[in-house]
Order: sequence, then C-alpha cells, then structure tokens
Amino acid sequence: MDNLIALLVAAPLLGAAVLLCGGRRLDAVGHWIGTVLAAASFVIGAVLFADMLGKDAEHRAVGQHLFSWIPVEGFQADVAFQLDQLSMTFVLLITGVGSLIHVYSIGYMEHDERRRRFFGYLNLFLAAMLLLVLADNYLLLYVGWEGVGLASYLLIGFWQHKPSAATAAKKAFLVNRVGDLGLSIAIMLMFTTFGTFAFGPVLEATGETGEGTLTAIGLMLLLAACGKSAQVPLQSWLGDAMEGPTPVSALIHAATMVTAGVYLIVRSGEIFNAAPDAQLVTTVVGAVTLLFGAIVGCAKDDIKKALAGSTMSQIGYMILAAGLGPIGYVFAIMHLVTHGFFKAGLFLGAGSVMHGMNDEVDMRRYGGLRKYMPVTFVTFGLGYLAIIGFPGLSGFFSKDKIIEAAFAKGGTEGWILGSVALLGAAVTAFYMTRVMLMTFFGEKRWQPDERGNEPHPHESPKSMTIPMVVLAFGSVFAGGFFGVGDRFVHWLEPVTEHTHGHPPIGATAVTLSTVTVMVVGVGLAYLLYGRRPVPAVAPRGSLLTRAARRDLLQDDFNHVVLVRGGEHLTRSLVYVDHTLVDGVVNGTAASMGGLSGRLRKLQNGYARSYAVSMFGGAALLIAATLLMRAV
Amino acid sequence: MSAHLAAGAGSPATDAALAAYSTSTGEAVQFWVLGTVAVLGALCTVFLKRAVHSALCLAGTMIVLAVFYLANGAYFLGIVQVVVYTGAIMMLFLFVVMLVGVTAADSLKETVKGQRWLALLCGLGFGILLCAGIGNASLTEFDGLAQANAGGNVEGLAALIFTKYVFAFEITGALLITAAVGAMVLTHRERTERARTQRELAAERVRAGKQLPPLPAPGVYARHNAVDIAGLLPDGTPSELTVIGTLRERGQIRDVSDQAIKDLRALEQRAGERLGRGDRAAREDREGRAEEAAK
Amino acid sequence: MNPVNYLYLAALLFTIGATGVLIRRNAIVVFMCVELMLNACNLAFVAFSRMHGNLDGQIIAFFTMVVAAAEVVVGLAIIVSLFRSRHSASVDDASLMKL
Amino acid sequence: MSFPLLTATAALPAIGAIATAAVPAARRTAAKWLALLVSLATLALAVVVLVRFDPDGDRYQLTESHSWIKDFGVRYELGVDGIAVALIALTALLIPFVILAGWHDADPLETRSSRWRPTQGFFALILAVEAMVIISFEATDVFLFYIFFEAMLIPMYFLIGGFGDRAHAGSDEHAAAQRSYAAVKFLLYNLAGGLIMLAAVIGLYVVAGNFSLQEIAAARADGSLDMATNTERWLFLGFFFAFAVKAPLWPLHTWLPNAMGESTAPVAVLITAVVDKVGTFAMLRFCLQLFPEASEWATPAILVLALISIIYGALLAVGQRDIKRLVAYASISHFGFIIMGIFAMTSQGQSGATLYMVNHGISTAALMLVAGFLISRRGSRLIADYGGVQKVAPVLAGTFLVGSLATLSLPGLAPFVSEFLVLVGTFARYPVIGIIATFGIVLAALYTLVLYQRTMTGPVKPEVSAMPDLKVRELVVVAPLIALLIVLGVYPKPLTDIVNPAVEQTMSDVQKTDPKPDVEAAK
Repeated sequence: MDNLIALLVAAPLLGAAVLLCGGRRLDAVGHWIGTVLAAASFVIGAVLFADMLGKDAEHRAVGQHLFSWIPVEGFQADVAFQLDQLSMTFVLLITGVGSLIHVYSIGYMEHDERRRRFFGYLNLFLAAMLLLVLADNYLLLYVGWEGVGLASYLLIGFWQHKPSAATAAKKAFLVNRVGDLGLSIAIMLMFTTFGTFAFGPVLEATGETGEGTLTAIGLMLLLAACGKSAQVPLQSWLGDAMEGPTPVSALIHAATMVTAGVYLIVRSGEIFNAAPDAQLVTTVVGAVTLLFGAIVGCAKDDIKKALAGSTMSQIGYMILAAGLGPIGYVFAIMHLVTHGFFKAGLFLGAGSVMHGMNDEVDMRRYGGLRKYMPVTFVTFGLGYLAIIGFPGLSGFFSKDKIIEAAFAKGGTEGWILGSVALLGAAVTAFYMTRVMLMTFFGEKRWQPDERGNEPHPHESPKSMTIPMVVLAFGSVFAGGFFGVGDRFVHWLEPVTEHTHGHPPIGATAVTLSTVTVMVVGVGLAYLLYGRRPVPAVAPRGSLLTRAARRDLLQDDFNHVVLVRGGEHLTRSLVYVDHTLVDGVVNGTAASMGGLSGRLRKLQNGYARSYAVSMFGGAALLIAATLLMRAV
Repeated sequence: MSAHLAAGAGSPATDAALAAYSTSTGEAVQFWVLGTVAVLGALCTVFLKRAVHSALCLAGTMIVLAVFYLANGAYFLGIVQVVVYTGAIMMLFLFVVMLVGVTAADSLKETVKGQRWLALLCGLGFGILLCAGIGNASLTEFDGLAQANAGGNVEGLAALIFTKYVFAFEITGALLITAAVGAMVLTHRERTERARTQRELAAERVRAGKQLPPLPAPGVYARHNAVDIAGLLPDGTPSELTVIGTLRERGQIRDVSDQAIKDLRALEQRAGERLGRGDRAAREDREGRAEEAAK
Repeated sequence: MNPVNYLYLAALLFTIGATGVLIRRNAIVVFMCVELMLNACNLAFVAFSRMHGNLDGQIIAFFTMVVAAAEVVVGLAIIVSLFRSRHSASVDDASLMKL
Repeated sequence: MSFPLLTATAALPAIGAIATAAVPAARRTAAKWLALLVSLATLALAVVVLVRFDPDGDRYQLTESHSWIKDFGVRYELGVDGIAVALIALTALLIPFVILAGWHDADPLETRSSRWRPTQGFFALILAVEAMVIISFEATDVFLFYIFFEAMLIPMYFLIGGFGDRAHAGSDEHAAAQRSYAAVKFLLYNLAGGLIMLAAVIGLYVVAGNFSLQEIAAARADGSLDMATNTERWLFLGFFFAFAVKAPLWPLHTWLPNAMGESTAPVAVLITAVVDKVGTFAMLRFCLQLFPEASEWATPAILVLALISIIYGALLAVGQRDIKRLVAYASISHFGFIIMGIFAMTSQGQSGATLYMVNHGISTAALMLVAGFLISRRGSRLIADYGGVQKVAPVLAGTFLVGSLATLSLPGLAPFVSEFLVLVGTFARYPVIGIIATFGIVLAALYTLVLYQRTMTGPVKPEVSAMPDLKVRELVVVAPLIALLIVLGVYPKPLTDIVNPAVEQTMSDVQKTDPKPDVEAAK
C-alpha cells in the first residue's frame, strides 16, 4: 500500500514526459492524457487517504524509501517519501483542485494550438508539487520546491510571444531563486549542525542545539517561504504572474504552489518552536503582507491582479498563523485548504468572465454581468462570501480561528497582530465587495475593443462551469466540515502538535468583532462602488491609491536599485574585464611586440653591417679571454 | 736591396743569426723599412678609390710579406708567396677588375649610417686587443729554425706534408679541384637555344630601340656608342684610341667620365630608398636625369 | 730586434684588412682585404714557426695559401656572375638578406 | 603482461587521427565517418575501462609502467583512479557528439569565403586532442603528464585558429583576424603557464629525484622525502599556475571568452568541456598529492580567487551580448565552483568537484551545441539578433531551455547534485565563503533566463521567421546529452560510487578529515 506513494508523483510525471516529448501527434488527445493522469493521481491519493483513516491517529504516518540519491561520505541524500496527515492534506488539495483545473483548462485552452504542451506543464507542476509535500528530507523538498518554480516559470510565460509574459516568468523565477537561496543555506546549516537534513532526525535534534543556530535556520526557511509564497519583501512577482493563463493563476498562484511556504514553516514547526525570534519575524512578515496585499487588492482595476493581491493577503494570514506556533499551525493549514477552494473558485470565475469578455481584464469595462453569466455569478458570489468570512462559510471558520489565535499569542504583540488581522479582515471585505460590485452589478460598461468587435458576454462551457460549481461547493462547506468539532485539529494534531490558545478577550468576542468589521468593510465598499456608477476610466485617486496601483512602489524600488544598479555593475565589470584584466595581458604582449620591432631595425640587410657586429663580437671575445687570463 | 737581404738570410752563414736570441740589425732595419711599406700598402688597399690601385697596392704588400717569409726562414713560402699570390692570384684580381670595370661601387661615400665609424672603432679596439694579447703573451725567448731547416726548408716541408699532413694535403687538392669546377659552373653560361643570327639580333635591337651598333671591343667598357665618345679604360679614364683620328685631331672628343658619378648617385639613391630616407636622394637623382636629358 | 714585432705587424695588417672589409663596397676590394687578412695570418704563422723552431707553422701557412687560392677562384667567379646579373659589383646591391 | 588497456584507449584515437588525416581530399565524408567510428570505438574502450575498474580496489588500477628516459627517471607510467576513470569516460563520451555536431563545420565553403578548410584536418585534430586528453588523465608520471598537457595546445591552436564560425556576422577577413587573435592568445596564455610548470617539474625532479607520482607521493606520505617549506610552496605555485590558466581561474581567464567566442561550437565544447578539465583534474591529482602542506597554505587565497571567479564570471555573463561569450563566462563561474570544491578539503567538496567536472562537461556541451545550431542557422552570435525562436523552432528552443536549466543547476538535472555538494562541502569548513558562493546560483538563473528570454521568446524577428527546427543529426547529438543530464541528476549513485574512494584517498593525502557535525558546538 505504501508503495503507492511513489505512484502519486509518478503518474503526473509520466504525463508530463509523454506530453512534452510526444510531439504533435498527441495534440488531439494530449489534454485528455493530462487530465486522466491528474485524476489518477487524485484517486491514488484518495485510496491512500482511506487507508490512512483506517489506522489510528498515531500510526498514520507512512513512508517509502525509493533509492539512495547522493551518497557521499557523511552526506546521505535519499529519494524517500513520507506521507502523514499534513502531506495527505496537501496531496488531496493538490490533486483534487489540480484535477478540477485540468478539466477547466480543457475548455479554457480550447483555442490554443499549444494546448498539449500546456497540459504537459500542468502535469509537471503536479508532480513537482507532490514531490514537495511528500519528500521526507529537505533536499528532496528542495527539488520539488524548484520544480514547482520551473513549472510556474513555464506556465506564466506560456504565451511567450507576449514580452510581458516572458518578463513576468523570468521575474517570478528569479525572485523565487532568491528565496531558494534561503532554503539551500538552511539545508547547509542543518547538515553542518545535525549531519543530516531528513525531517525526522533534524526535528528531533532541535532540542539539543543552540537557539542561535535554530533562529538562523528558521530565518533562512522563512526567506524561502517568502519567495515561494510571495510574502514581503519578495512578493513583487505574484502580481506579474497573472500574465499566465487563468487556470494557472488559479492552481499555482492561488491554491497550491504559493502555499508551499506555509507548508515549509509548518513542517519545520519544531525548529520555529525552539526559535521564538524566528517566529516573531514570521508573524511580522505575515501581518505586514496581509495588509500589503489587501491594500494592493483595493486599488487594482485588473480583476486578476486584485485577486492576486487578495491571495497575497490571505497567505499573509497563513504565515501569521504559522508564526504563532502550535496555537496556529493547524489553522494556518486549515485556512490554506479553505482558501484553496474559494480562491481557486474565484480565479476560475474570473477566468470564465474573461472568457466571455474577449479576455478583457479591466473591471471598469465589466458591470452587470450577473445577467449574462449566472453560473459564474453564483459560484463567484459564493467564493466571495467565503473569502470575506461570511458566517457559516469556509472562510469564516478558518480566518476567525487565525484572528483568535493571533490575539491568543498574548502580550502586546498579541494585541497588535490580532488587530492587524482584524483590520485585514475589514479590508478584505472591502476590496472583495468592490470586485464583486464592479464585475457583476451596476450597468454594462464594456465597449468594442480596438479591433471593433463588441464582446458578447456568455456563460462558459460545461467543462469550465462544473469545476467552478464543485469548488463553490467546497468553499461553502469545507470550513464548516473542518471547523465543527475541531475535526481538522484532531486530524493534524499528531503531526503539528496543537495547543489551544486562549485569546484575552474571549473567542466569541473575537468572532463578533470579526463579523462587525466584515460588515463595515462591505458597507464601505457598497457606498463607494454600489451607490454611484463606476467611472470607466480610473480616477486619479489619492496618493495611497496611486501607490497601491503600483504595488506600493515595490517594483519601482526593485527597478531602480536592483535592475538599474545591476546593469551598471555588469556594464562596468565588462569594461574592467576588457581594459584592466585583459589589458594587462595585452599590454605585456604589445610591449614585447614594440621591443622586437625596434630590434628589427638593426637587421638592415647589408652584409657589411652584419660583419661589423661579428667583428665587434670577436673583439669582445678577445677582450673576455684576456680579462679571464688577467684575473 | 730587399731581395739581396732575403738571399743573404737564406745563406748558411746567417743561420746562426736566425738561431740567436735577437735578430741581426740588418733584419731589424729591413723590418722597420719594409714593415712601414707593408702597412702603407695595406692602408692604400683599403682607402684608394679605384679597384685597380687597391689591387696594385695589395700586390706590393704581398711582395713585402714574401720578403718577410724569407727573412723568417720560410724560403719555400716566400717563393710561393711571390709566384702564387702575387703572380697568379693578384693577376686574377686584375682580370676580374678588368671584366667588371669601373663601377659605381668604387666610392668611399658611406651609405649605411654609422657603418664607417663602427667599423673603425671595432678595428681599433680589435687591433689594440690583439697587440695587448701578443704583449702579455710571454714570447721572449725562442729557438730558430736552424735544425728544422738543417735538411733544407723545402725537404723539411715536404717531409711533413707527405707524412704528417698528407691527408690534409689530399683534401686541399680535392678542394682546389672543386673550386676550379665551381668557378666554371658559376661563370659558364650554357647556350640552350639556337644561336641567333646577326640579322635577328639587329632586328631585336631595333625593336628594343637601344644600342644599334655592336658593343665596343673587348677590354673597353663603353657607356655610349656615339663615334665622338671615347670608351673607358678599366680605371675609368677615357681612352682616346677608341675615337677616330679625325675627331681626335679636331679635339671633338666628348668626355663621359662623369658617368661613374651619375651611377654612383643612382646607387646611393637606391641605397637611400632601401634605408627609407630616399626622398632627397631621389630628387637629386631626378634633377640628374633631367640635365642628362637636356644634354 | 725581437721577432715578436712580426706578430705586431701581422696584427696591424689583419686589423686593417678587417676594417677594409667592413668599409669598402666594391666586392673586389672587399676580397682583396680578405686576402690581406689571410696574409697577415700567414705572417703570424711563419713567425711562430720560427719561434718554436718547427715547420708546422709554415705548413699551416701553406695550406692557408691553398685554401685562399680556392676561395679567391670561387669568390671571383661569384663576383663575375653577380656582375652579370646586376651590372654592379657593389656588395650593397646584394642586400637581399632583409625581406 | 595483460593487455595494455589504458594505452589502447589513448592510442586508438591517436591512430584514428592519423588515419583520418590520411584520407584523400575528395573522400571527405569517408573521413567524417572514420572519425566518428574511431571515437565510438574509443568510447567502447572507455566503457571497458569503466567496467574493469574496481572502485574498492587499489588506488591506481590497470597500471602500466615502462622505463622511458632512464637518465632522468622518466617512466611511461599509466594508471587510473576513480576520478580519472570518470573524466576519461566523460571525454570519450563527448567526442562523438562533438564530431557529429561539427559534421559540416569543416566543409569547403562555397558561399561566404573561397578558402577551403580541409575537413580531414578538422576531425583528425579533434581525435588528436581526445588522445592527448585521455593520456594526460591516465599519466601517473609527472613528466609524461606534462608533455601531453602541453602537446594538447598544438591541435587546439589549429582548431581554434583554423576553423572559426563559418556563419559569423561580419566580413570574413574580420572574423579570420579575430580568430587568429583568439588562437594566439590561447596558445601564449597556456604556453606561459606550461613553461612555469616546466620549471616546477624540473624543480620537483631536483628535489625528489624522479617523476613518478606514486613514488613521490608515497615518499611524501612516509616522510622519507621532506621538502623545505619554501621549496614546496614555490613548486606548488608553479604547478598551480599552469592549472589555473587551463582551468581557468580569475584573473587568468581572459583567453577563454575569446577562444570560445571565435571557435565553432564543437571546438568551444572541446575547450571548456574536455581540455579545461585537465586543469582542474591536475589540481586534484598533482597539487594536492605532491604538495599537501603547500596546498593547505594556499587554500585561503585560492578559495577567494574561486569565489571571485564564481561571482565575477556570472556578472560578466549577464553583461554579454554574444551568446558564446556568455556561455564562456558562465563556464568561468562554474570552474570557480569546481576549484572551490577541490580546495574546500572536504569529501563532499571534492566529490562534488569531480561530479561537477563531469556534469559541467555534459551540460555545457548540451547548451553550447544547441547554441551552435542556433548560430549556424541565423549566422550571428549576437543575442540581439534573435527573438521569438521558440515559436518558429520549438524543439530547438526546448533543448536550449533544458541546457540553460542545467547551466543554472536546476534540481533534478545533474549539475545540481555537484553544485550542491560543492556548496555544502565548502560551507562545512568555510561558512562565509559558502554563503557568498550561494549567490552564484541566483546570478546563474539571471544570465541563463535572460539569454533564453531575449533569444527564444517575444515577437518573432523577421530574420528568424524562416528558421528550420532541429534536424535529425542535431537531435541525435542533443537528445542523449539531455537524457544523461536527467539520469545523472536523478540517480548519480553509480558515478559517486566510483569517485568517492578516490576522493577519500586524496583527503588522506592532505591529511584532512571532514568537519564532523556537532550539535553542541552550535549552542
């Protein structure tokens, strides 16, 4: 039974290999192959899940050792998998949402002649992501980690003829590399400290080593998490990543990959538990990002970018929760799962809208779409209610718990974090309502595009709507299913031990305040965007708005400091290499040449002048002999 | 006088003198006088302008050396020196000089920069060093050739040549043969094609537009073939005999002995160009051509 | 008089000859100077043979003459053919050692 | 005595070279096939060596030893340890691909230039290089090694100077001038290094009395031969300088971009993937074995230089406008990693460095050869002249991408294994250097992806709109290399098993043991 674990990864990997190497002859069936294999992987996951439920909570973790990967004296890296409740949660999320989005893509990518390749990339992503969550050591995790990076690079830049897409893809990969820097340094530190980097030994040995080392490792892991999960200061790539096809945004940049950072932190819980400073930094990063994302989300008119900001902010919640330690881990994962449902649903909805609107993404060109695409409207609406934490829906349970835990951290930081989380909830409600209103309500604002063809909003095909319905279902009930009776807590407890936090103001009070701020946010948004018509061109807006439209100037900073500075550095270095380093060499050569050129003049071709030198030489010889005899 | 002394040196009466620690005053006088002559001859050989004069001076020096050989008891060498060197080799030189005639090469004007001074400097240093070497070599006492020449100088040499040095002797024989053959090979021109008739030659000359009449008689080196121009003797002076009597009487002989100077300028210009400082020389040469054409 | 003077004389003649070789441009004269040098050597040999009281020195001088004869024959032949080809007996004209 | 396997492995390509050169001018294709077959046969022999080699056996196996120059104690001594075996295998493996990739590079030019470049010579020279490289991997006699270390330059010189890019933008004369400049620079640079090494070799003979690596190393080990500290250091520097030029290590690297930029892609692969490896290999075998103390003394300086190479090479790669020069600077950065791994004096570092030599060879070959195909299609080496190739020639673009990913050492591809080992090994002993070096991987991502983006993506440039995709021959060249990259990236164990024992030996030569991880110290 345990041997199925490898199959989880193998199935989509096989799919990727077949689709990418298969060539054009697979174009016709490519998307079916991809979808089937993704589904197969989901089925395997389900089987394993059933098997796992059969065991008692303590013995659910199973492992599979495939082969020894890099055996070098003292450095033993294995290809081995471990499947415990945490991994299982991710496996189900990844394969489940993944399969849905495969199905969705069949319709969405119908008119793209490179659809086969698209599915190949999707499968590749699934394989890498599963490897990431199934690895039983950090090095193998690193492989998956970079693998998903590669997949997202390929998928963001899928429409490579668009320079913007290519640039966005490169940017995403580079920023992620900066994060990977942290992961690899962390692994090195583990190796030099513990002599291994397998989860088990490392996490057991945390007690024996000093806090300094653990803090260093923790911070490095956090850096990695920031890169992958688009947390401040490495968040800048996520917005541009929306250049990719919408299913990609839904799967990779909302539901699964971007949450890998949360997985990493939760997985390394023991390390963080033993390093409070690292935890503090984590919570701060989370808190900052959740506000940052939310603010950005408020200003964007591009529906996908608005959702991207929201993703950033929601992951901020998760990171915050993960930073809280045992009182937060479970809720981080729980929010991760619910968010996976509703955010994927929202993105698919957005994709469906764009599908009907000739790929128009500017919300100011939408309006009143609820009449034209009812299914999309309903599913999107449910997702919306879920994310703003409408009581009874998924988001409510998970987010409320996180806010609670934030307060429960205690002390001033507890208050600060808690109130930031609350504020975030309010802003979330605000910008999501804004999106909702601008897209589906009000009167129609779309005009014919430059090619003069008027968009005819229409409901998307079944292959697209069905996944949306399923996800909407999930985003409605998942939270309740997990939350009621702390099912999820008990499920995960064996892996990430859970201590129940006690907020200073009481759980009910927190819940009430959450609901109130949510209502306030919604109301505010209604006043701004529901009552008066939305202008088709964005008003200049306040300073904050304009900054937020530019991702709070983060990109400008990067451009000025990193890009420009880097360009100047490299250009000057090229100059130095050519003039200085190479100049020394060439200079030597040149001086030699000059010298010989001067000597050459002595050789004028006249036998007589040669004879003179011979004669002089003879004279010198005699002189020498005489001298020798004299002395 | 020198000849008589040499003969005297040869007589058994003076053999003792040869053996003695120091030589006779007679020989001393002979040395100082003839030595001066030899040195002067050598200097003239080097510094006289015309090859013919150099050759003659060299011949003189050689004869003096022959005398010295005799004085040093090398009777055979002395004779050989006179017969072979002065008699044969120097004459060979003169023949060649006659063949080659007066050329622009006969000038002491130096074309290679600094060559002359370098040469003189090296010569001076070399001489001084040689003398110094001889000086501090302890050559004070020496035993004469009395017993070596006892059986007669020639016999002594013969004995050595045909015993000790016979191999080297044979080799030199081979060398001479080779040299003779080599000389022939170098100077001989094989005629491969049919000899051209007078007519063809004339036609060719007309076509080429130069030197219509035949070249001057052998031994005469003429640069011009107008009847009123004298051919040049080997030393470059015009020989009146080559002009017909009438014109000689009228004194209508044109002198072209400055021809050598023209050639010299041409050569110097060539050299100048090769040494990259040709423009001035070239201009001079062009002027020279111009006035030549004007003439 | 000390016969060493013969050596000094020889040295002097040799030097003059060598200088001549370097100074003169006319190949024939250059040859003459070479002959002069050879003769100077001969003189030295002869003087040595007198000093050491054996005839070997004279033998060497004799061989030198022979070799000199051969050398002159070939050398003059060269000069003649050179003159034929270049209409000049200047050693500077034959300065093709430099490309 | 048994069959001289090692001699055969080196002699076969040498004979093949002569035979190829002897093929009459008209039979050009025959010469190509002959060269290809010979290289394949050599590969077979190399495989035999690989099989016959017993990782757990003696240090040097398949040894051969004959007296050569008695008076100087020069012997014809061959023997391979795990490292040498791996590199011989790499060389023998790459040459067939090089030959196949350069199949048309030496054909007579009808179009661009009237100069006819003898095909036979091209392939004969390649085989000659192979022979010399192989034997210098096998030689355990310092003098023997030196001879072939130097002789290698001759065929390389002609390969670089004689067979430049036929499809080079700009006039032929200009290209030819650039080429000969690059070739002469290559020759002089390496010759200078070689001469200094010669002095050191002679010095070693004066000190040790013979040239046999094993004897000297043994004598060093049991202390029967002790050098004065300064003597040892000078000798070490003499050897190291030559190897650092060959490797190349900053600041002795400037010949590489010229050489790789001007020569055809296969020759560039030959330079960076095969010939340069001799330099790093020799550091591992000669510098460390013969002069352990001096190596330890020089380690800090060398590590700093290696670090500079890594960062500097990567930064310059970012700044390049010429595809091949970019790859060249990337290689400089990678050689920095290799040298760092060697002198980190940890078994991870040195195993990593050895793997790195192999993997870098394969990955650079893949990237460079694909780049060569690209360049030969468009006739320009400038990145700016490309754009949108991905749409026109997807397979070419795909292989190019894989090559780029290997160059930035993506996990799952072979280079990652070696690079991570090197980093870990360095970090274990020199944390700061290890961390700074890690930034190299970010820069690597930068230059490779920028290259890919500028050439392959974006709107299709009109010049490339008609560009054909990879032909069968080219696929045959690239596909195996990529497959190998993946296999060695997923399952490098066979390679490590061969390499590790040799590395342990080297570690014991320098009397070093890995720093043991201790949890307490971190407190």
